[in-house]
Amino acid sequence: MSVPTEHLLALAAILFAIGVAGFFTRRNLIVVLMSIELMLNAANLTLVAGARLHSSTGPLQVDGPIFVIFIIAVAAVEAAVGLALVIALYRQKQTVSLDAFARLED
Amino acid sequence: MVIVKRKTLTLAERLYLPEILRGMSITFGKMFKPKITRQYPEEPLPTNEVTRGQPRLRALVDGNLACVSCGLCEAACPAYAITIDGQETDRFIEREPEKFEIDMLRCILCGFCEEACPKEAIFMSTELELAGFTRASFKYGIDKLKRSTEELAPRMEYIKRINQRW
Amino acid sequence: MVDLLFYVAALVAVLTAVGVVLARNPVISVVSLLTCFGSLAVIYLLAGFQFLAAIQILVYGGAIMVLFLFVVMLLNLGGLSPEDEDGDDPLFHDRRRSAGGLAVAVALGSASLIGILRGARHLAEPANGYALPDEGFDALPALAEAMFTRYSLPFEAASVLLLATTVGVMVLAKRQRAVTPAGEKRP
Amino acid sequence: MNPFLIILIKTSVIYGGLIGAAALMTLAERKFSAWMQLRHGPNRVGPWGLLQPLADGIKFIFKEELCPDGANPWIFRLAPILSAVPAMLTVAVIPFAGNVTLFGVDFGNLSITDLDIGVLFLVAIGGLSVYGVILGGWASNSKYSLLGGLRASAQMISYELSLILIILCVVAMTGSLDLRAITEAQNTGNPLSWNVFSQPLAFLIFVIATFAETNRHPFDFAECEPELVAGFHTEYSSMKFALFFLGEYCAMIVMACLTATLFLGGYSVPFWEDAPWFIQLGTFFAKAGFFAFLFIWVRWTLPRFRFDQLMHLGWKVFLPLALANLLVTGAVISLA
Repeated sequence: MSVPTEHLLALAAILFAIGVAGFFTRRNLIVVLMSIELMLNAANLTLVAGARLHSSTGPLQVDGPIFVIFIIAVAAVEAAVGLALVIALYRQKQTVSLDAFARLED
Repeated sequence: MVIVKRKTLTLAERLYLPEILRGMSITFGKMFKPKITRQYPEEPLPTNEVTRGQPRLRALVDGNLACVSCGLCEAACPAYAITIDGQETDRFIEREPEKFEIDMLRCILCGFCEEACPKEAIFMSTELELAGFTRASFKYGIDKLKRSTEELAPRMEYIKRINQRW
Repeated sequence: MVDLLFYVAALVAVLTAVGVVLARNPVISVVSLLTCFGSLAVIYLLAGFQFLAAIQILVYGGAIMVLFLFVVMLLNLGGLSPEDEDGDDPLFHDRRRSAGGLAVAVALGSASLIGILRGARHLAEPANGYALPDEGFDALPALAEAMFTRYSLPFEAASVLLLATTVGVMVLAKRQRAVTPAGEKRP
Repeated sequence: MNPFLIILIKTSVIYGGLIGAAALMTLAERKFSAWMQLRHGPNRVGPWGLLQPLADGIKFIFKEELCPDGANPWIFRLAPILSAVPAMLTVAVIPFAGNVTLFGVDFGNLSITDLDIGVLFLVAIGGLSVYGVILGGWASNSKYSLLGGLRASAQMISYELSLILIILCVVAMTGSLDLRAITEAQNTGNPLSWNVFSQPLAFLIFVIATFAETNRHPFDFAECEPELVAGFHTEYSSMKFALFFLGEYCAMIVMACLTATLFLGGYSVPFWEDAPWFIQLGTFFAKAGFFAFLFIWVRWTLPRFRFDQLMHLGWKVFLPLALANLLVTGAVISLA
């Protein structure tokens, strides 16, 4: 594949922006979590683009892929904890709308 | 209150595996046993005088029906499948059916008509198959119901023997 | 030909990402995100990172998104999202906040796009056209070696994190059992 | 010969074979179940009922397609595809035989591709098949289907863990993720070098976990007829149902092939290291066929587990055992 690196980066930027938009506008907790996953994936794509650029001029740079693997592990952790929280919150209010959890007192 | 004492399982039974293998050896052995399914259309079902098939009318040796159109079977029929129109005749029995019709789609093959008949004129034959293309074709008239005495003889004997018990 | 595949995958990724944000039904969101991750895996594959592509599908497709789907179904959110119960548009229900969020997203996206395109002048295309070194296509041994030598500490830290998460999630998601005064669990 | 053409021929032959085998397996399921119950099984269509799958297929095509009220039509249509496609994709990395030369043309190794990360590909794509079941269950807008889908997802994820850990043991033994390399490592002419003898516990767990992974008896909670009236595909009819069916049988065949490859040395012929390819292929079919038969055999022997028993078995028995097995394997390899 001879796609220039900036196209990969641009795709990552667009995906990240979409993730940000979803994070700020949606009120469904699960969709908000999915937006976070989307942002993490955009970061992964950036790392892959960088690893490809640097590896193609010299020996293989494994730092990028290894960071991607760690990010995927952390994303799995984040999703698991986030969804467990969603379930716990749902038990309290029977809803997953963020508006229902906007107040601290109850 | 029923107290069910559960059998304490041995270690081998709790491991499942030996028992599973035992079960599987049984099913594997069954694969090679002779099959007990009957291949129906090629291999018809065995029938004998006890077989309660479809109701049929008995014809005497001279070809006339034994039926005197008394209407007892019509009255006994729980499914209202039998319709009889009687007429007078010059024969000794003086009455015979002009029309004797059994709607085989209504008939439930219960055999009450056979029990009700005082003249040994209607019997359950050994015929089991019933198929047709139109509803009308299942209204059996005399022409379709008539059977010779020889054909129904085993059933007649059987019914007589049964009736002698009480 | 291969490049074209990248652009198709990129288009699918962007469209499905938009679908994640815009879908009213969380299940549609999950399916869109799954497709998005699938096309990202295709991009990783095209870039020469087979292992990452497999991991992407294995972890995201096989585990994380199933978890999302599972929770959506468990909480029976299959119908409309909670914000749609009053029949409003999911994006523009609270106009001020939505406008703010969109503005942040657009600003962030356009800023990074401008930065990337301006910086692209400095990224000269390598002479071999981004071909990875020979071991790149089969990067597994190199990856494994780095993972278990140079990055062994983060690796172990990640395993501890996963363990802690497992315990934490169990505690969080476990239903509180009602306890009778005698301290016995209710049947 | 054009390499592209060779790949095309190999792909079409292997996929044709897979679909044919899946069709044959539906017949075998009915035949063997009949024999185990002292019946004859289908014997009307063609000699010994061999054309029964064809008749079934024609029937499926002419049935009416139904979509329940209130169901999400797109996901309802997507689910059968998501169920069948991953199951059929996974066969791409299975090595069926060594180098094939036919009519003087060298076709290369008999597999669609020998991927370096074949095992990973298989596990990753195989993990996607759970979506068909869950989405199908959800999209049907029926509580039984939803319950079936939920159960299936919990079950498949639980057992996938043990399955992957066991595969890791075998991978560690060989030092490669390539299924052909795993086969070649066992192809020494001596059957004792097959992994089943060095990893008996792993073999046992793997075989049982494949049953859970493909939602087969005694773990078929996804379609549990008595409680869930067929579970996730209750509402499906016509070719959509046929696709679910095809997916299930393809998954079974792939799992049988995988078990044969990982533990019984794939196409390696006992005491004949470099056998010609057709003998290797025959050996492979014999081994995979046995495991395919095992799926049917167990189904018509054992009653269904209870769902809590299934989860108990998966998390409290198989997972620790698989972990311990991996630990011991790693220790032995590093010490040896």
